[in-house]
Amino acid sequence: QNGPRQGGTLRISHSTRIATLNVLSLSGPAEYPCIDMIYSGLTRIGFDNLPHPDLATSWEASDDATEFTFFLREGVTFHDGSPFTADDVVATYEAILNTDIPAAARSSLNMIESVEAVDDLTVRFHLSTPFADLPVSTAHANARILSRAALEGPISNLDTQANGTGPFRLETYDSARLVRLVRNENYYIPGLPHLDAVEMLLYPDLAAETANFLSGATDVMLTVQQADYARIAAAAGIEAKRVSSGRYACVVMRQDQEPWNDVRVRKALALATDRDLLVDVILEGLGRPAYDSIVAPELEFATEKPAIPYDPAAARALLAEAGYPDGLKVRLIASDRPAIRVQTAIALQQTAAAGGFDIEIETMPHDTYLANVWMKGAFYIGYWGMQPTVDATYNLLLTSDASYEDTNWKNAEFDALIAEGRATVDPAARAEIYARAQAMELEDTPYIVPFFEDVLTANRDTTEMWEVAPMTRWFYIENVWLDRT
Amino acid sequence: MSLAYLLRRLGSIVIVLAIVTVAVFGITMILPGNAAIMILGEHATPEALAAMERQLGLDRPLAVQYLSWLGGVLQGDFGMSLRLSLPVSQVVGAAFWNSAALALVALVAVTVISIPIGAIAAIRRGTGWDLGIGVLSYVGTAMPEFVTATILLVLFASPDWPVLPAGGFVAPTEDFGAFLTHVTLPAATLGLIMMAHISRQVRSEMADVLQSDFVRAARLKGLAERRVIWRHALPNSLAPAVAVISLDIGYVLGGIIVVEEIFAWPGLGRLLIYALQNRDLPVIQAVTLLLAVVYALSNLLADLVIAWLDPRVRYA
Amino acid sequence: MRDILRSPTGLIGTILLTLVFVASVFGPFIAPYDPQMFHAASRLQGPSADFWLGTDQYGRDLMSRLLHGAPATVSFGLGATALGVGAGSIIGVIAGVAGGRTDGVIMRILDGMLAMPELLFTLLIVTFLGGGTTQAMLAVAVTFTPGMARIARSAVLSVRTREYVLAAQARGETQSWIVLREVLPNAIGPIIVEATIRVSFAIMIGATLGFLGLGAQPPSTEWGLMVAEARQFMFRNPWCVVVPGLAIAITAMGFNLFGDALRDAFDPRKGHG
Amino acid sequence: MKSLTDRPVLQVTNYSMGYATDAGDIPALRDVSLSIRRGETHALVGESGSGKSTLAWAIMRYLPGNAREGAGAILLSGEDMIGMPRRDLERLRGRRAAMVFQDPSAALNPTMTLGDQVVEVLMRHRDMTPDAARAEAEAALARTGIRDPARIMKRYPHEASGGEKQRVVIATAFACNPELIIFDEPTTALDILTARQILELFVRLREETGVAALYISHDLGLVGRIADRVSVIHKGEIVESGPVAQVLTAPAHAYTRSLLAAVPRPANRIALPAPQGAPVLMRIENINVRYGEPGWLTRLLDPSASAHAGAADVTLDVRRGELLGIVGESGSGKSTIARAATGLNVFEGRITFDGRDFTGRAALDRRYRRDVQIVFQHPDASLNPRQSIGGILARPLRLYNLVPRAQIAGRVRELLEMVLLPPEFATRYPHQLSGGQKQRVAIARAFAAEPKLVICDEITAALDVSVQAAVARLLVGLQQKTGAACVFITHDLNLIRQLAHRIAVMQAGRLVDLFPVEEAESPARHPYTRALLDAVPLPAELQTEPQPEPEGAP
Ligand SMILES: Nc1ncnc2c1ncn2[C@@H]1O[C@H](COP(=O)(O)OP(=O)(O)OP(=O)(O)O)[C@@H](O)[C@H]1O
Ligand SMILES: Nc1ncnc2c1ncn2[C@@H]1O[C@H](COP(=O)(O)OP(=O)(O)OP(=O)(O)O)[C@@H](O)[C@H]1O
Ligand SMILES: [Mg+2]
Ligand SMILES: [Mg+2]
Repeated sequence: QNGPRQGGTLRISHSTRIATLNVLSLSGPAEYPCIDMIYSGLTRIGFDNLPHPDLATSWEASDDATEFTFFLREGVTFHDGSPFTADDVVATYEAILNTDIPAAARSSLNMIESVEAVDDLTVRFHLSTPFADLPVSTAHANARILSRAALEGPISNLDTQANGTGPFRLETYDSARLVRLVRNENYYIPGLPHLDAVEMLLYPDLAAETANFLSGATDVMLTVQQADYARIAAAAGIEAKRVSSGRYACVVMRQDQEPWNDVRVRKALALATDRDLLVDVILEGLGRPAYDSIVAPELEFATEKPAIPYDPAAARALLAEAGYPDGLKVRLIASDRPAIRVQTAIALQQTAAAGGFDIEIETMPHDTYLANVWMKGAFYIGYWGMQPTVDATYNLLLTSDASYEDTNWKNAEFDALIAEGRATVDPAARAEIYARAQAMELEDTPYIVPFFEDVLTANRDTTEMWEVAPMTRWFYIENVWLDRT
Repeated sequence: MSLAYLLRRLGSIVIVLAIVTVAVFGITMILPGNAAIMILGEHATPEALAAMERQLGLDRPLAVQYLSWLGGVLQGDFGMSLRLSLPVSQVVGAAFWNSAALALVALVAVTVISIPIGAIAAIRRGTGWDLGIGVLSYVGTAMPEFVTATILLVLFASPDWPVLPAGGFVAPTEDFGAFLTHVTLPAATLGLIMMAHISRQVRSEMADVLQSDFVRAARLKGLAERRVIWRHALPNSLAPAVAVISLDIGYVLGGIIVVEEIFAWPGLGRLLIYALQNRDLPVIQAVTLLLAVVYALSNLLADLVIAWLDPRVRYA
Repeated sequence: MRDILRSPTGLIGTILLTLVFVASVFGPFIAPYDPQMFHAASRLQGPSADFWLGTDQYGRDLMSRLLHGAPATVSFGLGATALGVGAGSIIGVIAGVAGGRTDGVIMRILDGMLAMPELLFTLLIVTFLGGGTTQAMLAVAVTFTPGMARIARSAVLSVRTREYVLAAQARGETQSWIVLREVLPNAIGPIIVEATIRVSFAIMIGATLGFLGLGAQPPSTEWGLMVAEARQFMFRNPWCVVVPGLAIAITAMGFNLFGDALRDAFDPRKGHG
Repeated sequence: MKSLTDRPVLQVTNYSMGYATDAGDIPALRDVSLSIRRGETHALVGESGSGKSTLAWAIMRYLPGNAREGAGAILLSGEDMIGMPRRDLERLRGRRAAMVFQDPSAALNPTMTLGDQVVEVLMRHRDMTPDAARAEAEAALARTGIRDPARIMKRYPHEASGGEKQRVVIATAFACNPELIIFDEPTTALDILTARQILELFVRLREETGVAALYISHDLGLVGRIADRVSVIHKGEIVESGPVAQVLTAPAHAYTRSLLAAVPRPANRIALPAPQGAPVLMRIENINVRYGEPGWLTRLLDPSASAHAGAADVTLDVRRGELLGIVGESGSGKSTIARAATGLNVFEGRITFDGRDFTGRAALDRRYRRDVQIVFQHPDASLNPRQSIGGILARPLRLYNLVPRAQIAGRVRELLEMVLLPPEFATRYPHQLSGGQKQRVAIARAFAAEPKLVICDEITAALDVSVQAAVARLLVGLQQKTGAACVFITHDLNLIRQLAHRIAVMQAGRLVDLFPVEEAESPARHPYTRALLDAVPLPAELQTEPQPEPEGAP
């Protein structure tokens, strides 16, 4: 049969701008595939959600998980021809840890105390606390390896210029329209990539993007909206893909404020949330109901969560028990972006009404929300992407010293468990520890998590091997090839 | 039109624009939230924020920021976009030409269509023609752009039978045919409203002029009706119509914001909305200033056109 | 008023406005459903016996939403116009009456404000104020102010040189008598006409702001917002965008037609035919 | 059977028409018959609204949409005009029948050069090439006595004076040697001196070309000097028609007689006897009024820019009980003086009134303002449309505390009676009154203040001749009753010679002459005064002394 073909230009459409190519700080949905093509990290997360070798061919940890040594690939060069060495890794990680430079990966890697180049192809990380998941964190999308030369130049050059070691190199960068990448002839895996070039085409309007995709003007639609999925999936010559993911909207209830400091009120709201309806109405069925844990079911060590039924009567009873026999009037804040936050709020308002919650919705611009409500407000809608590990998930939000500790849910026992999990290398022991942590989360219900949203993408069926990892940070486009005759 | 008049007009444009710069800068600077937050989003930690603010120069005193910005502007340098990693002049420049292409197509089409339409309505006053054109213009003025656009989209760009693309942009230099198909719906949206305004204006001016003594005199001189209309009536109804149209230009510039947003036209309007959402202050400032300049200049241009059409104002 | 009803524009305008006002006063009471209620089984449907105008993406009854949105939409238009016209008229009358340097300074500032296209100015203010209905209303009012001030000023100026005003001045009447009794009653006509027509602009701008996400916020039933929310589904059920869209158009048209008829009724040339 | 040349150029027989209005059809012309021969000038005279213009439009076959024609025929050289197809009419107009309008500024297209507007007619009707037409137009303009016609042809209407414009219109009308020309009050919009020249031009051209002319006017005095025959039209009906001398000397119809009576004649004084040795009431000394002081920028760019002097160094006094006339062509500064004296304009100089001195507008106090009242030209604009007549008249009473509150209504009634209006008018609003009635109210308002001086700024200019005479008489009557002095500003020299005791003449903002009315013909008069007097010759042809008009008829 016919194997992968060489050549061709893959045209990927997207609807959000590629505003910058600065690996250290970017966060746009369409920016991630670009840096995944241009740059390589030490490690890279696969479709199995586990870390795989990238620039590091292998690594070893000390027993207490406080020291990691990575062995680097030989003969790799940057796109400009300069050789890749351990020194570049050191420079990159120093930049990530430098508080003068905005770096999105810092919060995932701040346990690193120092980085040292043992020789040209070996780096060693010294950690301040034990951290078994370091190879996962080094795969962080914003921890891709830059050359020392680039880091020593003006930081703002990183926005528009890119010199990486990835399978493609940057040819054209036009943030308003088109980013074009071409094959890196010197990619460290011989024979890859298959494609000659990739074009990232900006279609700021969904209707336009869809129309162009259906007409064959583009090969891949990076993100498909739930509302369009069925129609696109039904179109001839199109393969629509649905990837279960750990992305979720959640209801944040500030634990140090009335009435959310009472777990019964939180549980009542959980009972008054019609998860199936929300999945139906908001996600058009393209997702799974979630039962108030922020841990994605796909992750290693994730436990099965018991279903929470929609039971308004029970919710009322619980509210009455908590001292609100006549129900509770509350104000729920939702930022206007993305729209799913408001949609969640509206649907929640409807289903919770039967459970005795009289919810008033306040919608506000995203920046006002970020400045005034986020991590401060008592009751609002959050929206989070999937994290690579259980540890990363909890350390982002729930531990007492989490990066975005928005519920003020403090539980020393839980903190200790997570810390222990970090330091434990043995998988069975870790599974045990994380199971306990998840049980504790469920017991206290710091968040209502009504659903996990699927990642939706689509390609023409002439495009082979187009896949999206659940976290939408890793794409492996070097494996994609075009079957055009 | 004397040189003194022109100088005075340009002078007052400069004064007005100076007021605009202060106002725009003032308003944008006190906008809640800042670009650093918007860039970092939920990944913002306090240090990252502070670092980002420093990198963007947002930590300097307002007056310093204003003066350095103004200094740049006067040298044609609008600074770097906070969000798009490009010089503002480049971002705004590209968007400007795209908007100009759209506006130009709309304007030319509209002028060519609506002036005769208005004239016909006035000449055939009280007939079905007049009524039809009147209804059309009322409907046209009462529909906000986003409604017109949506209806046009449903009618002509439904994915089941797409007659025209639902949006997007192809540069005229790249593929002129594709440019035309892409520009049709947005231009039609913009045009419908302008058309309603202009044809109504031409109609009412023309109706007045047709009643005037000099048109009577022209008819009583035995001139052919065609000459009476085209040489005597029309030129005299155009000047006041242009005066009103020049006031409408502001409305149209506003309309561009919405139309571009809906049809994904990468012009100034879309850029402005993006910049507003992302607190990209240099871009907001540049776009606003540019639109104000365009507005002022097109008003001036309209006055020149009026002077050209009407010798009475020529030497005023 | 009889003059207005006699012209076809006036008649149609009056009918449309009556319809709109009935909807905005009684709408919430005659709406068949709770406007926020989900009917999950009947999402994005066209008109049916149960849902006369169809349903939106959550299965909410469009007719109920429309009727509930009427007061918000209409009062937005009226409120913004009243504020803008009020402020503008006061400023304009002051400038027109005071004349001289005061007039010069006021007009310069107004020119500055008018140098920005209307919607752009509104957008800036509303972003500055932070979105929401009240903010949008204020923004539209502020935007209207300079234009109204100009109109009021020119109305005052045109009246000020009439001979009866000169006669009052020659008589030695006080400034306030001249302004309140001689000038204003005769200058108010154009202001009222302009105000009526501006209501339609206000409604359209308000809806546009709602559409851009800067005005009313979900789950409000403001019509512009309804269009915006349903736009994603416009090809699956065109009703959910067309219904609120047409409602806006009809309301705006009502005020427009009525304003035009009012202008004709005020037009002094009318008598000489 | 008459010979062909003897056939009338225009023959209107038993023609009737009306206008359809909201209030039903109103007749505008009833059974009108009229005929004009080659070389003959036929005048059509009547008051405003009598149907003069309507007849002109009907002849030119250019009627508005709501016109409803009745029976009758209109023949041009024997050809039926009523049934003529549109295309033929278009070719006929301008070639065989032309028209000259009242206001040359309105009749010319402001966006075309004057030359083009003549040329287009020549090209259309005489099939000339542009160049030939241009040459011919220049010749035609030259015939009207325009100096440097080539230059005038390149100008736009706003760059030409009223006289030049009317000459262009007349040249256009004569350009194709038409059989018939209709003049619809061609001189009313022009100032006295220009009107005079235009009239002379008309007479000359008519003699040169032998055209048949229909000359519409409301001024019987003027008609007497230029027409061969005259028809008097009243409410759409021709009440009298005949050779001019006969109609003017032996009017058969009462309406003709009343029209004749209204023609102002200096000899027919309606003024009070001149107050002998009366003391000076008001003296204005070296009054200067400047308009349009240029701003600093203008001055910078154009050093020659300077203010326009509306009045320059005017010195003048008014005696008690006297009626002082001020005349002068348009723009000579008459109103400017009136406005300065009533505190409506800032002025430099000094006013002495009743023994008190005022040196600027700010100094004028309420007492002064009460003593000096003003009445304006436009009856439509001088009353606040939102106030009732009663309210308008009561205002000065309240403002100056003239009568106790309770008696105000009674006083208003008296005032109305004083100006010969029924007391019920107190509850009416201005738009319910005719122009003459409005002017009476304005006069009543001025006298309500019991002033010592009333300034009347062209108060009769907007009124019909007959109404004009009544208003003038009323004013004099009031003056007699109250003893107030009066300054009467006007264009109309004949009228002022009937009314005034002394006449002041203004030109370009300066007072050039001031003389007692008896000395009007004296050779000592200023040349400008002479020119004015010559421009309005006495209606000498009116030999019979008309019966005096009963007070306040219309
Ligand atoms: N289009 C019209 N519709 C209705 N009535 C009209 C129309 N034109 C004129 N009239 C009326 O017909 C009558 C005759 O008008 P016309 O203009 O012929 O008077 P005129 O003698 O020329 O008056 P003037 O001296 O003021 O010009 C007037 O009462 C006038 O109001
Ligand atoms: N407000 C003003 N601004 C500038 N110039 C003015 C103003 N009013 C009058 N003038 C000018 O001053 C001069 C005298 O005007 P004024 O009105 O006194 O003339 P008038 O003799 O009353 O003329 P008319 O007979 O036309 O009423 C004219 O040249 C006029 O153009
Ligand atoms: Mg007339
Ligand atoms: Mg005057």
